[in-house]
Amino acid sequence: MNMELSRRHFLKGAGAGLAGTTVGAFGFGDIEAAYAASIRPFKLANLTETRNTCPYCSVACGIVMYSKGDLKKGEKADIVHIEGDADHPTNRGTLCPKGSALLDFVHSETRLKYPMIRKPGSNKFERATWDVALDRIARLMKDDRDQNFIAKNNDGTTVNRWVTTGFLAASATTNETAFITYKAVRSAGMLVFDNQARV
Amino acid sequence: MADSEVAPGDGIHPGDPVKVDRYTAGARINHWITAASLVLLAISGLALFHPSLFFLTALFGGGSWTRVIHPWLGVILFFGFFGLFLRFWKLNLWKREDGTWMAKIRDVIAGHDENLPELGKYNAGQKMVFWSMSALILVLITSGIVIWDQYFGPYFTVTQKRVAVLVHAGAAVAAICVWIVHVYAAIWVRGTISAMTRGQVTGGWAWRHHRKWLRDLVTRH
Amino acid sequence: MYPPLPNPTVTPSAPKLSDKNLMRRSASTVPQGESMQQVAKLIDTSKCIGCKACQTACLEWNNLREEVGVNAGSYTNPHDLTTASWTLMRFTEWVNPETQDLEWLIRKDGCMHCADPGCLKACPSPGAIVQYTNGIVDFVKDNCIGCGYCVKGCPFNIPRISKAEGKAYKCSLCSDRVAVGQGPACAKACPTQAIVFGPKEDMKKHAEGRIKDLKSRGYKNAGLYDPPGVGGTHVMYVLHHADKPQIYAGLPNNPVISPLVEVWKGAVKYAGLAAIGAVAALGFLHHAVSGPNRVSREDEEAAKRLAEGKS
Amino acid sequence: MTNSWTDIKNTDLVVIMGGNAAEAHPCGFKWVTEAKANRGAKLIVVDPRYTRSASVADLYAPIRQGTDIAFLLGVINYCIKNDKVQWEYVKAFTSAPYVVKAGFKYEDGLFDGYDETKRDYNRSNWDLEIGPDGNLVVDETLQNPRCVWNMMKAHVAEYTPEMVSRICGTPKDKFLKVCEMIAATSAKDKVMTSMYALGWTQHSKGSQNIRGMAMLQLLLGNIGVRGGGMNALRGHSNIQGLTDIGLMSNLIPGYMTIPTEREATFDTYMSTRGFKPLRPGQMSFFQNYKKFFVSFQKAMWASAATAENNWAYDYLPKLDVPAYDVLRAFELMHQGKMNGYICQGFNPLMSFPNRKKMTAALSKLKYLITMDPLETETARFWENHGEYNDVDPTKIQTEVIQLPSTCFAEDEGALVNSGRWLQWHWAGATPPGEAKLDSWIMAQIHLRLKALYQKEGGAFAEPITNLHWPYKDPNDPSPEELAKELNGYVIETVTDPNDPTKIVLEKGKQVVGFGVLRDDGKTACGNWIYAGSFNEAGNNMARRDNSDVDDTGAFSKWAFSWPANRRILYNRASADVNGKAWDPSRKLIEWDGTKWAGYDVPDIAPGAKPDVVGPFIMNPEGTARFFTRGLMRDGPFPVHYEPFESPVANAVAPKVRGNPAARVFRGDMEQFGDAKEFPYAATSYRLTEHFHFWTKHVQPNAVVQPEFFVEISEQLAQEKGVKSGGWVRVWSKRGSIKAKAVVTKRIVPLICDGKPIHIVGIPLHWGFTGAAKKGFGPNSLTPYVGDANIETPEYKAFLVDIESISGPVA
Repeated sequence: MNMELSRRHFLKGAGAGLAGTTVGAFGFGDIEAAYAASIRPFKLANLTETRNTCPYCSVACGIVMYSKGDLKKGEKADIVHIEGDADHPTNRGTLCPKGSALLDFVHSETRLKYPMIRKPGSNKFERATWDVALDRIARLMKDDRDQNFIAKNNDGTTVNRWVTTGFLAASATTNETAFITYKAVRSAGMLVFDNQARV
Repeated sequence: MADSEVAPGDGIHPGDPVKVDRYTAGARINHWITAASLVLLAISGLALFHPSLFFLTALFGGGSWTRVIHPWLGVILFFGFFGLFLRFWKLNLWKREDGTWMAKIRDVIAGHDENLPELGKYNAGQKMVFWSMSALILVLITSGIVIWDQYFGPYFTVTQKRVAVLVHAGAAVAAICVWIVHVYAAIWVRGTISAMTRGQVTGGWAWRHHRKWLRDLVTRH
Repeated sequence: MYPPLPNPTVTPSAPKLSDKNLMRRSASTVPQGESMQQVAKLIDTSKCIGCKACQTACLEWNNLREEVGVNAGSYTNPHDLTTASWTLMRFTEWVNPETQDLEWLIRKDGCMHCADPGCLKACPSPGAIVQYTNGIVDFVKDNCIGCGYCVKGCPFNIPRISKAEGKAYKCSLCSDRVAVGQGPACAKACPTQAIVFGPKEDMKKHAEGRIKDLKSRGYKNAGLYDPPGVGGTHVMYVLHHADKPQIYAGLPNNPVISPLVEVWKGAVKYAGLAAIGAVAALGFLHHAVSGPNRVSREDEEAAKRLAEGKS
Repeated sequence: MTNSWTDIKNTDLVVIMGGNAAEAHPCGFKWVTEAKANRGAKLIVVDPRYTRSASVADLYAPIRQGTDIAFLLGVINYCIKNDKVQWEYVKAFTSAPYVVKAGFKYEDGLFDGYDETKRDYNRSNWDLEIGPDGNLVVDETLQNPRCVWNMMKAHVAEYTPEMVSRICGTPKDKFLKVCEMIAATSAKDKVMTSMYALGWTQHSKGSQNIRGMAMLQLLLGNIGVRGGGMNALRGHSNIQGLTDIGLMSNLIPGYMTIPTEREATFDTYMSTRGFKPLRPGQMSFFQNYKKFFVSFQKAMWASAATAENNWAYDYLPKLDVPAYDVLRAFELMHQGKMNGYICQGFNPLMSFPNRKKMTAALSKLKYLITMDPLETETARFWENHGEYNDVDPTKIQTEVIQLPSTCFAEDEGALVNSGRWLQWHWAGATPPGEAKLDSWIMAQIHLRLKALYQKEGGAFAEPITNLHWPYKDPNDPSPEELAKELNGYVIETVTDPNDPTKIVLEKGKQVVGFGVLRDDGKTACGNWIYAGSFNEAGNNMARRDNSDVDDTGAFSKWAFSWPANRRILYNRASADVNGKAWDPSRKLIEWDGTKWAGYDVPDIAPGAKPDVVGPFIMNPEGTARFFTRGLMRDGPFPVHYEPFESPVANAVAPKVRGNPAARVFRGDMEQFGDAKEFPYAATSYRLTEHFHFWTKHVQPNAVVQPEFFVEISEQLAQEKGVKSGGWVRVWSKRGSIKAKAVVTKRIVPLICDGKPIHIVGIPLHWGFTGAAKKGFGPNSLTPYVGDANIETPEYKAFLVDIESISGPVA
């Protein structure tokens, strides 16, 4: 992505240049001046910017994420602020009440951190390793598929379908995730396959 | 005696000079607690009243502490003064001679006590100090509560608080003035202060300023 | 569309707003600061969809934590401004008596940044409230003593006092953002640009255009809310019914600093000290002139006689 | 959306009906406010509730939920009666002049061929007359009583303003004002845009609601033009992408379809696709179907898909039913016919109708797997949360595996917005704990399943073991690798048939666009409509050049818009039969005598002569359809059907309940309530402060809308003794909920068929996890029935009763 390019064009485009100049001119104070007693030091100084897209509705507003640490440099990155991307043609830096609070989605107390398994009849989730969870899933799927796979229907037509396990695809994953999901699900012959388009 | 000018604890001791008990230890302690709180209130209040006096908040550990302490001092003053009120209200009731005394106010100011009527334990001036203080402290505690946001914030409207804050300031100024008069009188009329320190005054003092009271004391013995 | 506010930059820049730009300072005087362009936030109630983006953007930018409340039969949440909610969407369902049509009036409440700030006038603590020459009125936490005088001084009932901290809070117009050449978080976020931020003059011009549009749509009383009673404000409203601000959740028709507060912080302040001084002076004067009132030997004798006359 | 968010600024009239853009899409709604502020555009909102959109509208008209078709056909009737028609457009670009097959008829709310036991139609008569030359029979004069125009005219005639008002409860004067404003856009230089969403889709006749408006827009000549179009405001950030990529039971990426078991062979499969043109000289786009299909199969199975095995046709499962949509899935689950279910995101327990049925169904599963960045009610459906989830864990034998996935901030890739823009985003945060990318999780599931099959063998393992898996790190395919697969690439160098030395496509290169895809197995393409998104020019989805020539709102250099970076679909229709723009100020593309050119990528062959080739090339007729032939299960024209749960009888077809062609499972019909028992018309909706069931986990959103509530009119509140802010109980035949009451002027009783109908509004967003107060959702009450064509549940119109209670709930 080329931030400079987008900025420059926007000056042509929506006249953000005006904004640039006028807004920039709000303070005429001595450039050397220290912060006034009342004013917090600007909290985004020296952070890393990353362009992203709001994960909620399909307006797909551009957002800028500000993080401590740079993922591209292989560092641990922790988001400290998110706001609308003024360079984005659709939202022009604006965000709705959900988008404006994205930071607390990223840091939500109910974010999931570990694989959990709830045994039949149990009243609690128990933490599991990824290996245990994934192997268990593969096993459950294969056993069901092998038992209930329909190769031919009653008329002897080859149908190769598996309809005793279903898959509900997400609505906020990327196209790339969607495609690898499609490959994995379809190749198994699954037909009970749907997404959130309807609700 | 119903109209006796003598309060419990008042007494007379012959000798040279004659000594007269004017205030009991209890009364004196009560007075000084009240006095102290009043002084502190005045200082903390003035500190928040006028920017030029804000530096006084330093005495209380800064602005926030001043804001926290001031109302509590008010509570102490209120109960303190209430104690004094119970002790002194009776002898501060207005009497005929008080009018005469007022009429001769020029002699009062000039110090010509000989031209004044014989007075009981308190003269009209002292009575006015007493009653105005009673009134002012009542006003101050009431308006003070209205603007004591920490505990009573939700119970009053902003307008009520605005009135209260104005009244509070006015009453405080008045109270301070009365207080000055009170203190000055005590200094100007020599021999008075011992009444609140040792609890005694000389017979001469009583003869000069409160002869009626002195006579009652004598006749009581 | 109105030029969008730029993205914040991460490259450190010297603040453009400093103590050199102070215009007023509570309970103290400051040299007239270097002048700056007057700024203003324009809130167009006719464009506002009440989405509350301004509220969440404010909470996030200022690291505020409001508590989760309850529904009290209205969309206004929280139910009032608090020490954590510096801005609040107030919803009013109003039936226009002329058209009999329902109008859902939604007003973003918050500090108006008065040119003549009642909070600053009332504040007893030097430097607890400051006003910059660009119009921003800001609270300085470190100097605040939490006395609540600002609440009494404010004609719009905006400041809120934290019982826990004993400090006053309100919208700072994102002074930290403005200091580095950006606009307030709420203005940046506002989806429909019902909130725009810029030089006050530009805002007034922009408002004219909006008012023209509204009049063309039949809002004959559309107008700008920039109340002269407080010297104008640096947060202004475009109202479809500028003739009756009151219907917008009690926006004052013509706000002024309460006369009570004016007297308290004016006359009384000076008269009071004068009175005290005068009484004290009289005392000294009187003492100097008529000297102390002493008990004479004769008085003592007389007292002695009176006492012995009995025994 | 046929157009884009930024294009809305070009409109003269916005009609928000079947949606609530200001509330659900605030930043997109910005372009409505821009159109209003800059070009004096007007905004009309038609909704059962006075919404946030209505609060900034020039005209608000109330309507009873589930009566949109009556309203829309009423407007069409008004336009025809008052000759408010863009005639040139209608005659040249629509099916108006075609003649309908003899035998087709409509009466008493039913079309011919209805079978009540099947709740389905025999649609053989629903078609157009085809002449001996294989082309359609056309009557340019529109005199033939059986031409589509006259059939439509007759069909809508009964929807008079009086009838509309009687059915919809919309005051007649308000309805006529709406008609007037809409009809004005029949002028060539006036356009209207339609913004809709779930308010139209979530009905048992959802597809026909949208048809109604599409027909109106065609009548007015507003399709294919700047500031016009049919703009479906998609709900989720990438639901458009997931649909494009065909993550549905019956789809193959790019809107190709999964074979049914009646299509035993590849040839029978192809015979019903790849339509031939029905007009002389017309181009029919889907003649390319085989190229897209074969390229897809190659992308899936590479060398295992050969001409010999019909490109691995048998690797694809064959459908025995029209679709395994979610309603069917949970019905099967409820019948105990399913063992496993995998939820990648999503929250069925709160999202699907009849929550009791959901809980029962999930409890019958052997295993449930969830992947989500956040807690969901579904993952904890077995956990007791008092009355909010009153279950006994010991009685639920379902094994649940909950996998923590990453959120937007931590992953990279493309999302497709409502305007079909594929926009790339970059990761900027480290995932919390052990959370993993969904792509990694899916790779792991596939690889481990594959390993088991390789080790143990088992049922038809080939499609799994042969699945093309060309990734540098097989365990963790990168977004670029997958994006390149979706775009398509050349497997074998393709040379010019006439000159073998001339290389057309070089092996290993990314295809430039879908135009070069081949049906001989030499190209592979994951999704033909995405071809061009990541070609040799690089990742076009990551383009950030926001310049916009002449401020048309196209932003053609920003990201990539499918298909072929086209910003406005059917844009050829923005010009008249001679290829000149209807409105010069809205020029999109024009015919310069030899080719089409302009601001947008032409939605037609660049050299296609304007007077020969029709603009709607996805149809073999090349024109847009007022009459859908046999494509829709419930009729070629929309008909007003009441919701299955309606407070009144159907005024135009008293005998018909609900949509006669809508699927109702055994037992569910008995679960429908009637107006005697449940007198109030309820509807469900979203609030701007929240997004589905996600933001209740986001503290600031929980703050600005903390607690579940229902909205009722002051009149109903009075009748029921309900106080605003007090507690109420609302129940339907299927369940009961408790909520705070918001008593409002924004909802008023509507007079339908002479009696007042009270509306109860029930927002969703609350549950028993997250930062907000615990609460219920409308799905505890909603009926288990979907749209006749695409099975979207009927969430917008159902019956309830309500009473005041002391509360509060535990």
